[in-house]
Parts: sequence; C-alpha cells; structure tokens
Amino acid sequence: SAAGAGGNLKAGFIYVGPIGDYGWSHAHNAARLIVEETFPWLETVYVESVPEAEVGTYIDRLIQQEKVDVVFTTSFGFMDGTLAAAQRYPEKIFAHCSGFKRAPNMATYMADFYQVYYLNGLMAGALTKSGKVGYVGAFPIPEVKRHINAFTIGVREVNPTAEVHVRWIFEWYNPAAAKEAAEALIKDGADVFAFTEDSPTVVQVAAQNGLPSFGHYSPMFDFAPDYVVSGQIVHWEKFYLDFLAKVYAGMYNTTNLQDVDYWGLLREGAVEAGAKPGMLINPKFEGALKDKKVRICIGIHLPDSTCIGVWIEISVYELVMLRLEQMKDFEMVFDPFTGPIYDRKGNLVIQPGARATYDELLTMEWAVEGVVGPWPGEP
Amino acid sequence: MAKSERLEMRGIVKRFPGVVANDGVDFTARAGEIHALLGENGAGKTTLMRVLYGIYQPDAGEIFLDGRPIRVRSPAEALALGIGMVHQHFRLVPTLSVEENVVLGLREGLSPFPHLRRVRERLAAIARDYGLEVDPRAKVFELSVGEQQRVEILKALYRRVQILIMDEPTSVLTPQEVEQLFSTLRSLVEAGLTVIFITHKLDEVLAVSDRVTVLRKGKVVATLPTAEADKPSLARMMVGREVVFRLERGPAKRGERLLEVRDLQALSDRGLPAIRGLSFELYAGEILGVAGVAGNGQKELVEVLTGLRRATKGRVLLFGKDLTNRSPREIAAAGVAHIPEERLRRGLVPEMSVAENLVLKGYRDPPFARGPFLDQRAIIGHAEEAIAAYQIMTPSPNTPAKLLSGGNLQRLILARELSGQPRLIIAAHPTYGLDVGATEQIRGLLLKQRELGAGVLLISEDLEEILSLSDRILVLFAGQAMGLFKAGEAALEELGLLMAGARSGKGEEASAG
Amino acid sequence: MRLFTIEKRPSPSGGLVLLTSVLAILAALVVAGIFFWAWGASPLHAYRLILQGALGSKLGLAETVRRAIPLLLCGVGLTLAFRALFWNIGAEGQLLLGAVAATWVALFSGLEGPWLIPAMLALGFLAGAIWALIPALLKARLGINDVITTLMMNYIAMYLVLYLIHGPWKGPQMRGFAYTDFFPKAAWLPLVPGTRIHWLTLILGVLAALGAYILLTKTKRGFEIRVIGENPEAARFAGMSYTRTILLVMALSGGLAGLAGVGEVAGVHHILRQPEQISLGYGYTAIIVAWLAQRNPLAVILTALLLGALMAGGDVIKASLGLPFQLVNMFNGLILAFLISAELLMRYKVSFRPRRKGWAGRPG
Amino acid sequence: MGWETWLIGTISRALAYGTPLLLGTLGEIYAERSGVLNLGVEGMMVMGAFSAFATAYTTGNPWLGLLVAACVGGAFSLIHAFVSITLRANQIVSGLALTMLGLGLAGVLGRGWEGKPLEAALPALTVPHLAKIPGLGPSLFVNQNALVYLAAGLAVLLWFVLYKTKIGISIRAVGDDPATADAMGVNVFRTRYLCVLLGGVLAGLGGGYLSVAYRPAWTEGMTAGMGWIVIALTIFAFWNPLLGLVGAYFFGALYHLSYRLQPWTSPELLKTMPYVFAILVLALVARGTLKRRMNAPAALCEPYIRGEE
Ligand SMILES: Nc1ncnc2c1ncn2[C@@H]1O[C@H](COP(=O)(O)OP(=O)(O)OP(=O)(O)O)[C@@H](O)[C@H]1O
Ligand SMILES: Nc1ncnc2c1ncn2[C@@H]1O[C@H](COP(=O)(O)OP(=O)(O)OP(=O)(O)O)[C@@H](O)[C@H]1O
Ligand SMILES: [Mg+2]
Ligand SMILES: [Mg+2]
Repeated sequence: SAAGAGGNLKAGFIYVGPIGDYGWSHAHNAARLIVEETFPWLETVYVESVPEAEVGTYIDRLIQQEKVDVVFTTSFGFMDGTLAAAQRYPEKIFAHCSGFKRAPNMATYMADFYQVYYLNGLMAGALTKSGKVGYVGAFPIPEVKRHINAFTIGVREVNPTAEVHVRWIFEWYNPAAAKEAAEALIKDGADVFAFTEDSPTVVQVAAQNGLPSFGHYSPMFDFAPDYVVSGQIVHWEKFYLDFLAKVYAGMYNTTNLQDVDYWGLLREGAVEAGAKPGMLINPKFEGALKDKKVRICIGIHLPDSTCIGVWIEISVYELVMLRLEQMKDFEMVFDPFTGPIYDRKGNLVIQPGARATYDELLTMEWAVEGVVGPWPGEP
Repeated sequence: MAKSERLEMRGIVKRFPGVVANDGVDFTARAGEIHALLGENGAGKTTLMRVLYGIYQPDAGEIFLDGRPIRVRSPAEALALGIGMVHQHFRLVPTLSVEENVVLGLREGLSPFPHLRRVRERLAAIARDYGLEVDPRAKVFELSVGEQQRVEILKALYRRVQILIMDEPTSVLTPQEVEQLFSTLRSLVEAGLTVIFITHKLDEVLAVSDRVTVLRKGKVVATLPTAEADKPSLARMMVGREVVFRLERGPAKRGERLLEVRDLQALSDRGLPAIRGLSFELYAGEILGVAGVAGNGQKELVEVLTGLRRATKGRVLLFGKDLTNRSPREIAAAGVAHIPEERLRRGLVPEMSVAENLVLKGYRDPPFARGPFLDQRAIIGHAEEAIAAYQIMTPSPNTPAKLLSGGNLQRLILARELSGQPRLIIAAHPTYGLDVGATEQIRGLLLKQRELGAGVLLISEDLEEILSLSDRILVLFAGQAMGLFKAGEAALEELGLLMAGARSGKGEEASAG
Repeated sequence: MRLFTIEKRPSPSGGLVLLTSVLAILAALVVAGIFFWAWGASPLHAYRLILQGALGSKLGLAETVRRAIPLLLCGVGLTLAFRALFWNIGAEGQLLLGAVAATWVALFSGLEGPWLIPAMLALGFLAGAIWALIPALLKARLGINDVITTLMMNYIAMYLVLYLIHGPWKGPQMRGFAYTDFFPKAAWLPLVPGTRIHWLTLILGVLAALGAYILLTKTKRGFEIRVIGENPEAARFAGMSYTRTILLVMALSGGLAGLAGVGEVAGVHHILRQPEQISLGYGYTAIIVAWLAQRNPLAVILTALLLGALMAGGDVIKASLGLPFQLVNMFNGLILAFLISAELLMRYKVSFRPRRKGWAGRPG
Repeated sequence: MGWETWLIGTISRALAYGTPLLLGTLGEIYAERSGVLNLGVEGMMVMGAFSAFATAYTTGNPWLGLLVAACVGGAFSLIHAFVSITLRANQIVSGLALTMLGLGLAGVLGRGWEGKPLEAALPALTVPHLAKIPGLGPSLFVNQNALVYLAAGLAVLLWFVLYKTKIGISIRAVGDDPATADAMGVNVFRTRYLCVLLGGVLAGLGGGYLSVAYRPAWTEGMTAGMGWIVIALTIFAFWNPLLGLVGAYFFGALYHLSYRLQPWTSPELLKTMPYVFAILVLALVARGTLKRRMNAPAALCEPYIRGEE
C-alpha cells in the first residue's frame, strides 16, 4: 500500500461547495492549508464544488491521475459514493465527514457545535429584551435541529420564558434568502440572532439593525465588531492533523478504520466558542453578561423547579465560563442534552439524569420547548 | 404649369441580381405639378423613386434639386431635403397613435419631448387645409385603410416636404376616396408642392396629372404633358404593343351549384365584424369576381371559405355538403384549390425545395406517401412533370423555392393547386405584382379551368381584371354584398359607387337572377 | 462607418458549417486560454491535460460517454422542437419531471423486480412529455411565448422537487437529510462494468437520434414539422394542424428529456435529491448541443459527445489543475457565443471592406 | 402582532428586496421594448455585484462601486448587443451564453474576495421627518438605502420617457416595427444598442446594490437566480416601467412572505409564485384586443436586417 509508514503522503480533499463560501468548505480548506504547512511529508490537492453524485468520478480522478493516498470527502451526500470508492480501492484510505457508514479503509469524522450553541444560547438568553431570539436554519436536518435545541436549552436556562423563533432557507448557501429570513425574524420581533448557514449574512443583517448576533463556522467578528457577541468556530485541522499523523506513522491503515469515528466537541478542541479565535466573548458584551444574574441548580434540576443539589446565583458571564470548563473537562461533567428534556409537544425525550446518546444526537428530529416555528419532520 | 425644374434625375441606373430595374432613367419634375409615373408591374417605377428617397443607392446617375446636385443616402436625408414618400405598404407603427406616428423620427428642435399639443394643433391645421381629417389620438391599428393613407400624407406634410411621392396610392381606395385623394393632391400642388404619382392605371393618369413619364423595362419611353396624351397611346407606350382591353372567352356554361354561402359572418384579426351576413352562390363553369376595396372582408371571406378562419355564424355548403368551419385539410380534400394572396408568406415554404413545395398539400396521400413515409422518388418525378407542364424556370427540383422569381413562384403555386383537378378554385389576387407575360398566362390558366367545368372565385383589387375575366361580379363592401352583376351589365362608375357603400336597386335584382 | 458588408448566402454547404463550427470552438479555446494563462497555468499544458483527461484514458472516455447520455437524450429532443421553431428552453425542467416520475415508480408504486425499470422509463417519458405539453398547449392555443413559459416551467419543476424531498418523500433512512430513500436495487440501471455508463439509456439515446432523423427526413409527420418550423402560415394553409404537430414534437422533446432524468436518478443517483444535483445543467447544455448540431438529430450524437468531453475535461480543470471550477462555465459560454456569431458566416457572406456608397445599399 | 405591523414590515422588505429586481426589470423592459430579448440578466447582475464589491472594497467608496458596476454591466451587455444586433445571431442563445459567461467570469475573478467584510457599505437611511408619518413612514422611510428611492424615481422617469417623449416613441416603434422606424429615419441599430446598454447598466447596478448595500459582501453566485425573476417580471409588468415597479415590489413582498409565513405555508409554494404568475398573466391577456395593447413588442427576438422584412 502506498499509504503509511514513513513514505511521503498525498491527500485529496473533496468539497461540496466553493472554497469561497466562507462557511463549511472554506473551513475545511483552511484546515487543509494548515496541515499541509505543518507536515513536510504531506502534499495535498483539493476539488471544490463537486456535485454529490460525482464524488465517485472525482475520487477516481484523484487516485488514478493525481495518485493520492488518502481521500477526504466532506459532505453527507458523498457518503455512499465514498463507501463505494473505498470498496473499489481497498489499498487507499478514506475518511468521510458527517456520515455514518464506515469500512476497514474508511473512517468517519465530524466536529459538532451543539455544545457551543448551548453556550451561545446562554448569552443570547441574557441579551434578549423582547424575549424572542431569531434563528436562521439552512435545512431541517438533525444536525441543525441539534444546534437549535442546544441553543434553545441555553436560552431558556437563563431566560425561562424566552422563545427561539426559527426560519428555514432550505439552502446551505443563499445570502439573499438568509437576509430575508433574518429580516422576517426582525419584523416578528426577534432581537438576538444565531444561525446555521454558510455566509455571514445574518450577522450583517443584525448589525444593520443594531442587534447582537452569534457567528457561525468561520470567525465573523470582522463583519460586525460591535455586534458579534460570540459564535462557533471550527478547527478541522485538529482532526486532519491527528488522522494524517497516524496514517503516516502506520497506526491507521487500510484494515483498521472500521470503528474509527472522530466526534469532535469542545473537549477535543475541534470546536471553539468565540467571536474570533481566542475571543470567547466580545468585550463589548462582557458588562451586560456580568450584570445579568441567574439562579442555577448545581445537581439535578427537575422540571417542577426542584433541585436535588444546591441553588446558586451567578452572573451569566460566570455561568458561561463554568459550563465551558465543565464541557471541556476530560470527564465532560456537563452536557446540555441531559434529562429530563421534554420536546415541545410535551413528550419526555430524554430520561431524567440521562444524556442523549450518540445515536440520539445524530437522529434528533424533535424540538425542545421554547422553539417556535415550522419544524419539518417533527415526530 | 410652372417653368422651373425642381427635380432632375439624370441617367439613373439601378441593378439587382439578374435585373436592371432602372437603365439610364432621366426624370424631371416641376414645382406645382402632379407628375404621373406610369408603367407596368416591374417597370421600375418604385425602384426609381426609392433611389430618390434614399432607400437605394443608384449604381450610376445623378440627382439635382433646384439645380444643385444632391446625394440622398437615407430616407432621413431625403426628408431633410424636403422629399417625402408614401409607400405602397404603409410605413406606420400599428401600436402607436396617429400623432406618435407623425412625431416618429422627427428631428425638430433639441427637446426630447414631442410637444404633442403643438403637433396636434399643426396637424389640425394641415388636415383642415387639405381635407385630411383623422383623430390624432387614435391608434393606427384602429383606423381604416383610407385613414391610414391620410396619416401617411399628413406625416409627409408635417415634415414640410416639397416633393411628395405617392406609390400606387389608389389601389387601396374606393373610387370616391380616390376622388377625395385627387382633390387633396390638387390643393397640394396649388400650394406649390410637387407630387409624383406612381400608377399603372391609365384613367388615373388622365384624370389627375399635369405631365406623365412612361417607364418600360427600366427605361423611359417618353415624358409628355398629359393634355397631349390619350388612353391608347399611353397604353402602347406602357406595354410596347397594342393592348387588347378584353380577353377572349367563350360564354359561360353554367353547371351545377358548387358553393353556397348563407348569411355568413366572421370576425377580423382585430376581433371586429368583417363579414356581416354574406350570401351568394357559385356554379360550375363560371368565374365569380369579387370586387371591392381592400379591407372590406375579401381576405376574411377567402379564409373562411378555405378553413383558415372560423365563421361566427352562417353556413358554407360546398358541393352540397355543409363544410362550415371544417379544417383547411378537409376543405382541400373536398376539391377546393386556393391560390393565396401572400405568395411567399402563405403559399410557399421558401427554404424548402421546389419539389417539396409542390407536394405541400398532396404529401399525405399516395403516390407521394407510403404509410407514414414519404416517397422521395415519386415526389421528384412529380416535380419534374410539373416543372415542364407549367414552364417553371428552376435549375432543379431541389432548388429552394426562395431562389425563384415572382412569376415562377406563382406558376409553382398554380401547378400545385390545379394538379388535383379541383372543382372550385379560390384565387386571391392571382396576378398581383406579375409582369404582363405571366399575368396573361395565369389568366389563361384560370379561363381554361373554367372551360374544364371548374368554378372560380376570383378576388382582385384590379377592376380591369375582374371585368375582363368574370361571368358575374359580386361587390363587397364592409363585409356585405352590395350587388351582383352579370358580365357586361356593370358600368364602372356604378361599381365604384357600390364599392363605396352606396346601395343600388339594380344590384339586388341581379343577385336574385 | 461600416467596416464590413453582409450579403445573404443561398444555403451553406456542409463543409462550411463544419469549418465555422471548428473555428468557433478554436476561438473559444484561445480566449479561455488567456484566462488559464492569467491564472498561472500554461494553456497548452492545460489543454493537453484536458484532452487526456477527457479522451486519453479509459476513465476519461467513460466519463465523457456518461455525461453525453443526458445531453444526447435532451439534445435530440431539442433538435425536434427547434426544427418546429418551438423554443424549448425547458429541457432542464422536463428532465427533473422524468426524475420525479422514476422516483415515484421506484419507491412508491409498489412495483417490483423486472417491471421496475421499464415502468420507470415509461413514466419518466410520460412525465417529461406532460410537462412539455403545458407550454406547447399555451403556445398553440393561446399564442403564448414559448421561451418564457418553458423557462418558467424549469423553476416550477425545481421547486416541485424541493418540495418533495423536504416534504412527503423525505426518506426515513436518510437521518433527516433532504433525500428520498435509496431505490431498490432492481430499480438501478445496469452499468457497463468498470464504468458508470448506464448503457440502457445510452442505447435509447442513439435510437432516439436515429428515430428523430428518420422522422424528420423520411416521414409525413417530419415533413409537417419542417414546414411548420420554416413557415407556420404555409403549414396552416396546407391544412397541417399546428396544434397537433407542436404537441407531438413537444411530447417527444419533453419525453426524451424525461428519459434523461430517469437515466440520471436510476443510473447515477439512485435517490431523488436537490434539483441542481440531479441535473448538472444538462437541460441547458443540451441547447448548445442541439445548436452545434445545426438542429440535425444525427449530428447530436457527435456534439453530445463533444460537450460530454468538455464536461469531463472540466473535471480535470478542477481536479488536476486546481483551477476555479467556474472556468468550465465560462468556457461553455464562450463556445456558445462564438458559435452563434459564427453562424453569421454561414448564412451571410461577409466582406471586410467599407461600402463606398454610404447607406446600407440593400434594401427595402 | 397587529396587521399594521405586518403590513409595514412587508412593505419595507418589499422595497428592499424588490429594488435589485426593479433595476434589472427596468433595464430589461427597455431592451425588450426595442426588440431585443436579453436572457443574460443573471450574468450581468453577477458581474455588477462582483465589480461593485471589488471597487468599493479597494476604494472605500460604495458609490464608486455602483458606478463601476453600472459600467461593467453595460460593457457586458454590449457583447449581447454585438452578437445579436450586429451579427444577427439568435437572441435566446446569445443571452444564455451571456449568463454562463457572467457567472463563470465573476466566479473566476471573484476568487479571493470572499469572506471580506465591506466597511464601506452603502448606509441605510432613515428619512428624518417623513419617517414619522404613521404607517407610511416606517414602511417607506426607515432603514432603506438611497438606491431604493433612486430606483423608484428611475421607474417613474423611465415610464415618462417611454410614453411621453420622442425617444420613447422611437424605442416603441423600433420594437414593434423596426422597418417602419427605419424608414422614418430612426436609427434602429443605435436605438437597440442603447436600450440593451441601458439594460446592462441597470442590471449591473442591481447587482451592485446586492453586494454593497443589500448584503455588503461578495460571494460567488450571490444573485441566486434573480436574473430569471427579472425576465418573469418584465412580462408580468407588460413591458411598462410603472407596472414593473408594482411587480418588483409585489415579488419582493412574496419573497419576504415566503419566510414570514413559513409557520403556515410551504416556502416552495410561495417561491414558485413569480414564475406561475408570469405564465398566468400571459395566459390572461392572450386573447382579443388586450393582446394587441399589452402584448410583447411585436419584433421581440427578431434581428432587424434592412430589406428582409
Ligand atoms: N430589392 C430588390 N431586389 C431584387 N430585385 C428587385 C428589388 N426591388 C425590385 N426588384 C426588381 O426590379 C424590377 C423593378 O421593380 P419595381 O418594384 O421598381 O417595379 P414597379 O414598376 O414599381 O412595379 P409595380 O407596379 O409592381 O410596383 C422588378 O423586376 C423587380 O423584381
Ligand atoms: N405559428 C403559430 N404560432 C402561434 N400560434 C399559432 C401558429 N399557427 C397557428 N397558431 C394558433 O394555433 C391555433 C390552432 O391552430 P391549428 O392549425 O391547429 O388549427 P386547427 O387545425 O383548426 O385546430 P385543430 O387542430 O384543433 O383542428 C390557432 O388558434 C392558431 O391561431
Ligand atoms: Mg412598385
Ligand atoms: Mg387541425
């Protein structure tokens, strides 16, 4: 096998969007540049804007013509094409982002933001005056629903009566649609914004209206330095560095990837909360977050407002810091999806004291209490 | 008669591929005269005037205006020089109003606004002076043909032209409207204008012009004061030989009734009533001429009879069968031939070959078709026969029809339409725009069909053609029959009155008989 | 001052057509080459790679042929429509409808086993045909502009697909993503081993080209189509039914595009997904294909392969040269622009000398 | 929430989203009125969007960006003019080529300009006194761009020019009956070139509005199909600039409502409306004299060749 053990490596990256989307593909490409810089023995090539069904063709091209040893495919829609290619080229190594199918020579990886969204939700809950927080979602798929739910849990923890209003644009990338969705939310009274979509549009719209917002995927502080409170930043390089180093060292080869599934959260450093790297909270908002006090239960918090543990009163700022530490902890002593959690129809979806399992997270279709708006596929 | 030569054209030559349309033409016109330009179809009248109006550039020759040499490079320049032209086909934008049409292309002052009020005032004044009333705000497509012609004249006068060219202005008018036009023209020359009046009708030359220039085959035969001319001499000059004013044809042998039209009604393209309760009959072995000014329902009548337009009321019985509103195909299959008005637009497919055009209607049936397929060999064979029989001049059966000349195109259409021995022939303007030879041949063909026992419905704006070919004449006005005459019974001026819409008792009687 | 004069030619010869088409493509290559060069890639090197990538390897050839399949099917249909002077810009939407119908058969009809593929093809054809008949009827009965309606119908089809995959047809196995479930294996079109060529649709495409050629040149119906395309007035005069002919032509045109849609979902995707993923603009590219073929269905076999090769070459631009993928788009635009400009050379004789005598000369 | 706030919100968004549509539509109306169908609107708009952004970003002046966008859109439209007017090529195919070319070229040139925030965005205005008018004020005069009013003013101006001036008469004549216009001394070629050019300038400006005012950033393909809505709108407006204004705002409102009404209806349904409406409107006026008065310019899509009428 060409891959592994000492020889130089060539890795091919296949993106679903243009690297200029300033979202998903942009972030993967930024990580690619970092790993290429870091490893002298590594050479990379990439292909952008690959239609989902064409992934097989491009893998063929990369392997047959560009002679790559490792292929990364970075869209859910590439899953079956990548699996087929892994079977076609058993001597090559594959890794597929955001899917759930693996093979001896095909790993999966995903960095997930739900914990970061929860932190942002805490801040949003403190900042909303109208009690309505706006959320622009790309597609009503489990990943985005997970984000919205975690965000809403954060909002309600600080502001139990606040609502998160959701609008979908049914596209990963469409600035005009994102803009009008955000404007529609403003007209409906929302005054703080978060989103899952591949452009900085929502941040800009909010800023134009003098409203705070949270960035997504790439650092968006520069687009509205006075209004971006915090946000989600991804570090795909954490995964790529680890994976490629292990391939280079021969730890990963074409036979042992069946169970290799990277799931990157705060603890792994795959994601970061912040307006830009290193800036967890925009200093402009520190004051407001420190002024807002909440009573939280350290222990188990039951839905009837009883607390098996102790009640403490702290500022939202401190709460964010606390939760961040808890989630970064090796033991991950806190997770937002800890029961009891009821969906907005009143069903108990996570048992008291339990945490959402990996599978539950990946197939999450329900909406928590506090989410307002259409929710296609709601059970 | 004024002395000064306002316009002088010297040695004008204009060639088109295969034709010398103007072959060293000298032409002069004076201020204050109506100068008739007389010639047969294709003599080169229009071409000469288009050279003057700047549409064509002459291949040789020069033009002088008031003694100074001029070059007219475009109609805009012609207008600037005071030369205006009213074309055979009007140059009006149908969707614009009268005043907008007048203003169109006007370069008067720097303001981009047309000052419609001032336009209207001046238009009103001009209209009053020369008897040219029209509503300035009406859209052109709402106007009658006569009114549209008035707009054309107004347009030229508004531009203060000194020379007004009128290309066959009377072909679309009733005799009464013609009279009105003539009086307008006379008042124009009294005001000092020069009018050049193109026609191939001798009576009009004699009635209105001061001088006449006769063109034949691109050359000037003579220029003479009208006072010194008479009909036979003009005709001789025009045609180059003695002209027989009546065609020889035997007496009608009227056979069975082929066509019966009962209380027919139909709408025009504009959705207005165009045929309003028309009834007549046509018998085997006769030619029924339909006389009338263009736009009085002839076009719609032909279209209804051939299935191209729906009748809104009434019945059409063909050969005893009710074929009202049947498809063109069914009607053709029943034995009706149609020689359409617009040869290239309707009668032919210019891009396709002569052979294919010859089977445009017959392609469905054997021998040209076998099942769903076409039999190329049969189609070519048929074309070769037709080309020989009708003397169609074409390099080969595979030549695209668009490369044929007008007369040959019409022969092609006749070859196709007459091939199935039709029982009824509907011929719309069959000789329009053809030269004398072709005209005679085609009239001969129609007469021969009559001898063979077919019925012919002849629609023509050429009264002379109607009078010389028809056994009976139906006068159409505003979509109604004004009268029905036997050949020889109709006097020209009476026909004229009927065409203008005046009722006559005599016509009613004739139609009963 | 006019720099050249233009005179109409009687009819262009075959050689002239070929020559001008080749010239147009060369011109597009030269202009696109400037961009390669500006992007730091040697144009010659780039073209060599593209040529190799599209035709110089088994993989390239296979990809060229696979891309040519939908282009061939749509392109043949478009030649028919264009021959009848019906501006079908709607192959993209008709293709999508074919895909929708095939998906319905595969997932929701309850059919099984060997019946699936024939049923998908039949219903796909039907759905594309019906979608195309709407603008056909609107034009034949109400005289509504065909360019506009076919274009608008593409967008309506697009939103229909979106509605289906987000709503009623969203696949339970897709973890909430907006796809239908996978088709059962019996609904997958067979492939040429070692390639992604779904050969059944390819054969249908070649047959369609032959059939359309015979239809146009050898049959009564074809004669009617040509007459209507050249002179609809004369067709009416000759008793040909405009409505019937246009409906026939558009049913075929839309149906073939529908087949292309079946080929894409049953041969490539095996699910219904986002419309712009199902068709990579095949319906629009097919306009170039039909135009390049001079509206001759047989020539479509060649031009579809040519454009298929261009698309496969576009893969190389992206994969091997790391150039922005929009270069492919640009390149297609350039070819099209040069090609239609070159038509002037076919239809008219252009002489590059100023007219001495002022105004246009040829005339009124 | 009261119906007034709904109305105000909808109107104000209709203006904002409708403005680039309006600009494109006004231009396309002029082009089509002169007899030239330009399906390249999408390409011209996206070129305008890119060039406006690049200029505004480098110079810090959004107005300069808009100016450049207008010039680039205009220059781009001249390709179509040359190919379809001078070379008499098929307008449909030429327009499609222009769209492909524009999307491709803007994508290629726009490399490296993504993800940059535009400091020098066109600021949103609130007109001081007018904003206080109840109802009207907040719908029309709060938080809108200067370009919104400019476009609306332009619609009125272009309506006036088309129907009340000599230039307008010439344009309408050229689109309905070029041979007659030519015979009357109107320069058909020049008129068509100028109208297509105006179409390009306005489409470029519409694109520029997107990238320096509406959403001040560049991302490729950011016009996302607006050019095709413009084609639909031109029909919907019966080639009349004032109806174009109404139509653009109506479509703008529909677009906004497709998000606003999301809890109640499917967004796909609302988003297909522009296309469905365009077809319905054509079907409605297809008969009788309406057709004559409201239909497409008679010579639309037909290259004019003197002497080949
Ligand atoms: N544009 C043209 N191209 C080629 N030939 C032409 C053209 N215009 C006229 N001709 C030919 O030139 C000759 C003279 O035509 P012209 O129209 O001047 O005749 P005319 O005297 O006006 O006839 P009519 O009485 O039919 O109007 C005819 O043979 C005609 O076919
Ligand atoms: N070239 C054309 N472009 C647009 N519309 C046309 C064209 N030719 C005909 N039509 C319209 O199509 C309609 C039907 O024409 P068609 O020739 O089919 O009539 P028909 O044969 O009487 O109808 P049917 O087929 O129902 O018997 C008519 O309303 C006609 O105006
Ligand atoms: Mg004449
Ligand atoms: Mg019929």
